[in-house]
Amino acid sequence: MSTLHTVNKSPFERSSLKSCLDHVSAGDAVLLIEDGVVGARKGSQFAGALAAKNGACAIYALGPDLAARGMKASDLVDGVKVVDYAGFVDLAAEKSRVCAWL
Amino acid sequence: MSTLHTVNKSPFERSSLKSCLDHVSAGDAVLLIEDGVVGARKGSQFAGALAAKNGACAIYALGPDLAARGMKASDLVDGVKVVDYAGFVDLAAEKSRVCAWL
Amino acid sequence: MRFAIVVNEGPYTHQASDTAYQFARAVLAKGHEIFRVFFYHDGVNNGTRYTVPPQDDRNLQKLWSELAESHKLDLVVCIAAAQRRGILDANEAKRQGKDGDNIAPGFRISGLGQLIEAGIEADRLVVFGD
Amino acid sequence: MRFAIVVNEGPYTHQASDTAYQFARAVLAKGHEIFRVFFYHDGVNNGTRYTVPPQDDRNLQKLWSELAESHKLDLVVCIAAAQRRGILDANEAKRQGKDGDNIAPGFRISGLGQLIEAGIEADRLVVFGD
Amino acid sequence: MSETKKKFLYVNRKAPYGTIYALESLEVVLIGAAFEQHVSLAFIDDGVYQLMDGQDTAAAGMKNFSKTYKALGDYEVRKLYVERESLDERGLKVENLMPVTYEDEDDDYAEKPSLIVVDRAEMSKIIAAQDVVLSF
Amino acid sequence: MSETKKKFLYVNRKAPYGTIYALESLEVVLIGAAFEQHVSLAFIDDGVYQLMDGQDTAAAGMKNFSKTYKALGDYEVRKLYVERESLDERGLKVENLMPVTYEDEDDDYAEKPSLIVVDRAEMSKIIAAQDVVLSF
Repeated sequence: MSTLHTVNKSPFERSSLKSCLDHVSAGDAVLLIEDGVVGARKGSQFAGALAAKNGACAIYALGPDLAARGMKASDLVDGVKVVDYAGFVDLAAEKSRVCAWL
Repeated sequence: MSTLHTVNKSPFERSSLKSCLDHVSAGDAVLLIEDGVVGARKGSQFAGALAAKNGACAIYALGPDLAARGMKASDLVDGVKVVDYAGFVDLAAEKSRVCAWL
Repeated sequence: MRFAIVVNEGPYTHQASDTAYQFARAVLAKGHEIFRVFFYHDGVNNGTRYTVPPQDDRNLQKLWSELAESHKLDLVVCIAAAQRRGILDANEAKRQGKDGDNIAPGFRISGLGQLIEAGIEADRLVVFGD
Repeated sequence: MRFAIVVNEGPYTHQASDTAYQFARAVLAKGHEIFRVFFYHDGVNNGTRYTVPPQDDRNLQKLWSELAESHKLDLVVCIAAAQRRGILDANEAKRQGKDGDNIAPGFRISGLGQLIEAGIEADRLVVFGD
Repeated sequence: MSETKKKFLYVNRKAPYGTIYALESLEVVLIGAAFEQHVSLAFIDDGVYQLMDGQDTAAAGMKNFSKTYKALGDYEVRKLYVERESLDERGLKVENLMPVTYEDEDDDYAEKPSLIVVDRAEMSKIIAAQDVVLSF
Repeated sequence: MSETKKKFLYVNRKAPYGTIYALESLEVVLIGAAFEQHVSLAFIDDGVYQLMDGQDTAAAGMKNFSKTYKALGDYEVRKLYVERESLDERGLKVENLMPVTYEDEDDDYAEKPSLIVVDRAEMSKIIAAQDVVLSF
């Protein structure tokens, strides 16, 4: 009965990732897409907040959006998993609902 | 030779007010418009940052946008001045350039 | 599984339409069904056939129209949002006294009830926006 | 003093066009001049005559068209941005092989050079956007 | 029409007037009411500004749609969840919000409040209990 | 064309691809080059992502316009100010950015860097020195 949360904006520009992480339940998944993927970068101001949540819920980043912004899986906070669009669909199907933090 | 800076987004949603305040020079003016006016409210998380800058530069809020969001001059951080569209034009004319923090 | 997709932003300005399109393709590739794609807010601007994007860029309207044709997708443009933003089909143009229309092939204009129905009928509703 | 105004967002979705319009009226009321209003990005969507906003709401396209007529304003829609978003005048429609056009009265389609020129010729350039 | 009865949550996180999402979101809620689903609205982050009392858009030249919230009760939309932390962070109190009520037909049409202030943890549970979450 | 020569600053504060502002901003810069004004670009906040090295948009299905930055030198646009604090906050180093250079015709066409890393205080002074600030 868990939720897939999507976040599509940079946490440096908008509050949506923070707000999302403040509202997840244990067992939920958070998928960073579009500009949201930059929030998953190791060593950034936001890395701590993300790492703290990773475990209670699973954090994913969309690979095509990482690549577009010149980022690789190895650039990410430990434990963040990279998925493609097919993986996005699987996550949406596995969880009971999708909540977009627009 | 000073600058009029405009900020049109809520500081609770976006980083533009913070970024603007980080880049003003002494003698500049900052005008909060549209959703930006909510950043001027007394007692909010952002009131301190705004009050700290008020003095080195002048902070204004657009009255019509305050009214639309149910706010009055008395709700604002001390020293924030309210102007209408004519006042906006005067500020733009007085300063040497206008920098929009979009 | 049956998906519904909501697109809240126009093409190019925001990535929402691109992501929704790639997501829709992946849904179909996995053998799932798409009950409806609903275009709301500026999303209605995906449905104008008047766009002429640069030759070296993708044509989002065409991509949606082609996907609709090849998979019999139901692409619905919200009528209220479309009226505010100047997206018309022949019927609407006549009704509003406008001298032309711009709806793209494969898109149809209908009411917000179609969005609620999509929420009811689909197993998952996924929103893409700003 | 001579002002130039840039509008980066379409009508209704963002307040940018409203604020720019109110600002333009205030500029004129103060006896200043408006060298040009340049519509860029989604701002080009202000220039379609196909919009039919609800009766109890403002009609931003009409407000701009009327302000342009009464004050001989130069309202320029960026051609590159317009092509991506489906805003056409009769010339562009013909050139692109489209079967109609939707440009509103008082707006003209031209190049980005008009924006640079506005920056050069105006004493103040003010940008309204998202 | 389908017999299914689902739980719909409309998530409002944006201030009114700066963008149109609040207004167009209300249009969905009103139309959606005819479908007889379980409907709730969540006001989180800047979404709480949508409920500010005394909105006056005359000088800004925009359409004031704030009265529509007060009419929601007549459409059987009676659960407007407002997040306490979102109010606090913005220096707002619930008294700054407009009164939104409905008439309870099971209690001699007594006027009852539709605004329900919840904390962040409760809001998370509300989200986790939905079938459909619509965000704008 | 006017004889005036003004200082134009293009302020880039948004990541590429999530929105079109970066791409359409470049289109103005290229056209503007023909007007022979003083032109600088500022990369502040998420604008620094526009300069990330190794952008690959194939899987996202979007147009990769990052090569255009490297061509700016040929258009006499040679001052790309990048804010150090913006890089730091995002866990980025200048080595993560693409090399952008120009050929200096006054120095035997030597390749010189167009990217100039400045701190926030310097960026404030750059803004304060402009005639026209274009933000997208």
